[in-house]
Amino acid sequence: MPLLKIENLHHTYEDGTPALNGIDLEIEPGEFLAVLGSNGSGKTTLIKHLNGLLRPTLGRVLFTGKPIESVADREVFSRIGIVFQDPNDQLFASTVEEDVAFGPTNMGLAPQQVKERVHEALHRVGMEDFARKSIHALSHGQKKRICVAGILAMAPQVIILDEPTAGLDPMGVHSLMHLLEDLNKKQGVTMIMATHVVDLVPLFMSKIAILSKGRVLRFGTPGEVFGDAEAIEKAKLHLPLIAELMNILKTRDHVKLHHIPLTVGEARREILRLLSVQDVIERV
Amino acid sequence: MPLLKIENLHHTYEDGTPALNGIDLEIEPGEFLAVLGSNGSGKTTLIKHLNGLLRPTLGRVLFTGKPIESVADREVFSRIGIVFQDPNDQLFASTVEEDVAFGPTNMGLAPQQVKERVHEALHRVGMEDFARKSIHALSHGQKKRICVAGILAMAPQVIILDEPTAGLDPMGVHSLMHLLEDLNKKQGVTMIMATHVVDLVPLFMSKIAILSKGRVLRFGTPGEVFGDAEAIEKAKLHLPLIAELMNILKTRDHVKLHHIPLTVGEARREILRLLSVQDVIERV
Amino acid sequence: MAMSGPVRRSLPPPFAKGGGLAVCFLVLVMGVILVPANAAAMHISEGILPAGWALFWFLAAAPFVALGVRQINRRKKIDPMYIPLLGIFGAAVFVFSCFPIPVPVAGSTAHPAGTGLSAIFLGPFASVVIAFLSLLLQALFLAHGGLTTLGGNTFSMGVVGSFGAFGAFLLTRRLGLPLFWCGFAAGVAADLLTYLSTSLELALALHGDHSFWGVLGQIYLAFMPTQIPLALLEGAVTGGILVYVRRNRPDILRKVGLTREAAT
Amino acid sequence: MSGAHQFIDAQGDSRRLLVALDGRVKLVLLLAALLVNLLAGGLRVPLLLLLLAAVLVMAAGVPPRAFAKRMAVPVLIALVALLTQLFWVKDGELLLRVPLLAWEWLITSGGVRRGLELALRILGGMGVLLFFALTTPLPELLRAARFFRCPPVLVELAMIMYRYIFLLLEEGVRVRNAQKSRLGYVSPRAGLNSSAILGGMLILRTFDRAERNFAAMLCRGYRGALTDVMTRPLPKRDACVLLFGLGLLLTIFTLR
Ligand SMILES: Nc1ncnc2c1ncn2[C@@H]1O[C@H](COP(=O)(O)OP(=O)(O)OP(=O)(O)O)[C@@H](O)[C@H]1O
Ligand SMILES: Nc1ncnc2c1ncn2[C@@H]1O[C@H](COP(=O)(O)OP(=O)(O)OP(=O)(O)O)[C@@H](O)[C@H]1O
Ligand SMILES: [Mg+2]
Ligand SMILES: [Mg+2]
Repeated sequence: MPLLKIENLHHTYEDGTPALNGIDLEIEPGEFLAVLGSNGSGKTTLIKHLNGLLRPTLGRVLFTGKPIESVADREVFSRIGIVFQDPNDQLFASTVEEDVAFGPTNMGLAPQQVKERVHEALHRVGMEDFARKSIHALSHGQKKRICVAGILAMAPQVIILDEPTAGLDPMGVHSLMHLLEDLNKKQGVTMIMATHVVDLVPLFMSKIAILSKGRVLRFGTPGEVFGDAEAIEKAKLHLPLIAELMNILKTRDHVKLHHIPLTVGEARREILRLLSVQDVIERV
Repeated sequence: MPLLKIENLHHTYEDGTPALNGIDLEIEPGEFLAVLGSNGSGKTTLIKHLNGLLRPTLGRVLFTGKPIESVADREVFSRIGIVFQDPNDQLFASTVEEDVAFGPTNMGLAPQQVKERVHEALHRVGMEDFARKSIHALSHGQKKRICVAGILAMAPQVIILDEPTAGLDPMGVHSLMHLLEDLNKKQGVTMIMATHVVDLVPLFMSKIAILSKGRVLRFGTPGEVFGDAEAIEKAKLHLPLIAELMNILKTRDHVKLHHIPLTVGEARREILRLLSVQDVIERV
Repeated sequence: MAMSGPVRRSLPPPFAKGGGLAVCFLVLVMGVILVPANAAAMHISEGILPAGWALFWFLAAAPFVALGVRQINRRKKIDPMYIPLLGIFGAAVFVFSCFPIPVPVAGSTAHPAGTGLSAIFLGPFASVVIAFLSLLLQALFLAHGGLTTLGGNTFSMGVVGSFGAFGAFLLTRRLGLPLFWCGFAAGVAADLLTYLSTSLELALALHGDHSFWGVLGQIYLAFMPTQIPLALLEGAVTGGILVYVRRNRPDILRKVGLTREAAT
Repeated sequence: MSGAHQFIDAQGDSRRLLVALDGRVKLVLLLAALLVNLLAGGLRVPLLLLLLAAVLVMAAGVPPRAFAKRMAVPVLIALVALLTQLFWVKDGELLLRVPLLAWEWLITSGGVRRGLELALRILGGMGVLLFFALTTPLPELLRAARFFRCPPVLVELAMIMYRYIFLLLEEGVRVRNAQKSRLGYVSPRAGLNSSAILGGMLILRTFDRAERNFAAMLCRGYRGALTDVMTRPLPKRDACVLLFGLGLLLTIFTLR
């Protein structure tokens, strides 16, 4: 049974904007799903349906087979953690420590345990030195990290992140992505992440859904989806930079590539293969 | 005379955080400067000094040779436009149109002119269909575009952008960057842009300043700065992806590269050069 | 002033609409800034009411607060978003009534009450609770007003202010006046009634050997020059906000159950 | 930007005993002190309380200037109160006749006594209150309130309000800065227009942000009890402080 099943989901905002126009998706336990799409394509709106913050205009969302509005709030919120797009929407306590402790405290953990979790979570996002700092005195990227820490501290089974990497420095992006990968691979946490950074996707995600105008345009593995240049174009995305380079080499310069590599590692192997042919020739 | 000159700038926040610890920088008219740095390195704090929103604890900022606090507000704010990092810090009117019209109206333009400018600015960021929409009903990326439009409509001589591309879709990033490049090249607008997207820098910027812990770690052209892998590492950045690939090929695999290409175009040429050597051999 | 410095810098002006209003408003702000004792104690200060009167006003205000709490509890169960709604109006009342204008007689200060707004949006009972809490927070964190005088202040600003404003609003709606004027009436009523009852409380407690009525009259006279313009201003601001909200965010009016008002 | 947060948060050094003290103890002592102040009568008790408050404020690590400046207003109010009593109380022997235009103002010893009493009562009470305000963080206080069976919804609301006051002030500062950077206050006319927009938008923006924030709280398991009931036993140190404090207040009361 899929963990989350979205059936014919429509959402029209009060002012008449049709933000979602029939989304069908199934998310299996343990998956790492990337939701890609241009600005205004409906990613945030979709995500807000996944824990019941918004109610569908039509269609429904099933969580472990049951309509999500019929599952107790307490269960939904403790099993699904959401990192919002705008950190100012998410942080509300006055200090970092208090904010991160909020979720675990509400889960009824003992103070000592809460403390440990807070420490652990802050450590994981590289913010342990900021525990006592006021939230309003953090930089934007620092706030985003605290948002993630607040969810990590609750140890949910599903983590949904709305552009968690926007505004993080490159090192922060990498350590966050590795952290998420770890959680996903080792602890089986299901991950759903809306993002614009196509370069990350092939490195970490197992599935991609491309949204466009409130519909799912493509759904599949990175290889499948990025193979479809037309869909990518249509969704106002572009190929990962490496793929772009290799694609140009292949299509314009007729370099003989077996496939289009998506990551630095793959590209390196491919280029070496090409060059080693050369080496061989040279040696001959 | 540099357009903006920053001399020994220090800023310590009220809670004692030393955010800037002696910045010296000179920004020439017509330059396109990238400010890179990890989260919390002081980019936003620096930018807020450049139009006098924050006052230095020590040191000073000169605008066309005069201390910025001695220049009339009207002149500073009409000649220097700032796009804030968080769109909610920037947008305050109730509809898109009203917000974009705010600056030009205050400049004393005639209503007709204001209207034209608003239309033009919205067109440039691809949001002309949203003129009448409420600000609070926009998606995050849409808000970011409106922020840029609000500044474009004022046609300032210096545009300072604090991570304008964070949260934009890839197509949006490219069109924004080309728009900024156009303004910079054709109309001579001086650009200062804080960003984390190292991949963009070599394509568009003429100068880079890397901040770390409130100090300028490196200042120079992209070629110079990205040549210094140690500084990049220290500032928690990484090389542009293409540069990373080529760097690995060069250092680990001992592929004979003349230099490290930073962009797709450069890399393509370099790879073709390597392969054509092979082609030549093959043909031989 | 270490404390009032930040207040002055950071307190946003209250809510105004239109140019004329903004003028009044700037005058008000200038006034506040120019008066040396700008972060003056609000309401009746700690220590002014003798124990007997303090207790009396606590008893007088208690039933209203209790009823308000009951009502809030009930609505909260139906609509979880009711709490943030209350919170935001509470914050508004708090900030609103942070613009004190010292009155040279009677050891109290004049200031806008803000309860007109909360009474319209939340109803009088919830508004009493909101006023009670913002007075409490002001006493505890700004040392404005006082704890033993909390009962007295709640009675005048919360009970009399809210019910007066709500009554005025209902009445003017009945009469079919435009939304702005209904808000205006509510604001004026909230403000004036609050001060009438504050003066009453002061006169009852402090009149000494003078006749109660004489003292009451003197206090009214002292409040008059600041309070009348202030009441008009508060009325205008309250009306302005109502209209502004209707124009820009009718959904908020709908949310708080003023739907029919929004339609007119 | 952070001015909003400084004006209302506790000022003292959080490591010192007087600031870190259990909220329940503080609340009890505060109420006891205010009652003593109100009931004692005379001049000596309020004066002692005022001195005590001043000393304690210093001991808590609050800059003396902060205390002195915030006491300025109560002093003003106390003076005014003193004056009114000189007017309104005619008791005891006549001390002074002050000619006031066509009329004569009689100052009596009873008036002076009552006036001084009232003035000192105000100063004593405000001093104690200010000490409390300057050294107690709100969450601590709310936990204490829950312990004393305050209705949970009131505690919850107080906490939310407290938070939203900052939101409101923060939004105000943000909007003002945004307007300023786009020539919002360069001319009186622009200033007027900007203030009007600021005023109008402020409540709407704060409302939206408050709603989104609250949704985020719900997502993290918030169920209305922002502060758990404080069940932990009173630490010995705090119990001692409580006993000592009550003893001190009793002593002061008997000195009247
Ligand atoms: N509260 C709202 N009221 C009305 N329309 C809205 C509201 N929120 C979003 N919309 C509209 O719905 C559409 C989808 O918005 P959504 O926020 O889901 O986009 P998104 O994919 O998250 O975009 P981004 O990448 O910019 O974050 C957009 O056109 C937006 O303008
Ligand atoms: N209002 C404030 N009060 C106190 N400290 C602050 C405040 N604003 C920022 N800081 C601190 O100053 C340092 C620099 O912050 P700044 O916002 O300039 O960083 P930044 O380079 O813009 O980071 P980011 O990439 O995350 O936006 C950070 O350590 C931050 O915590
Ligand atoms: Mg979004
Ligand atoms: Mg920043």
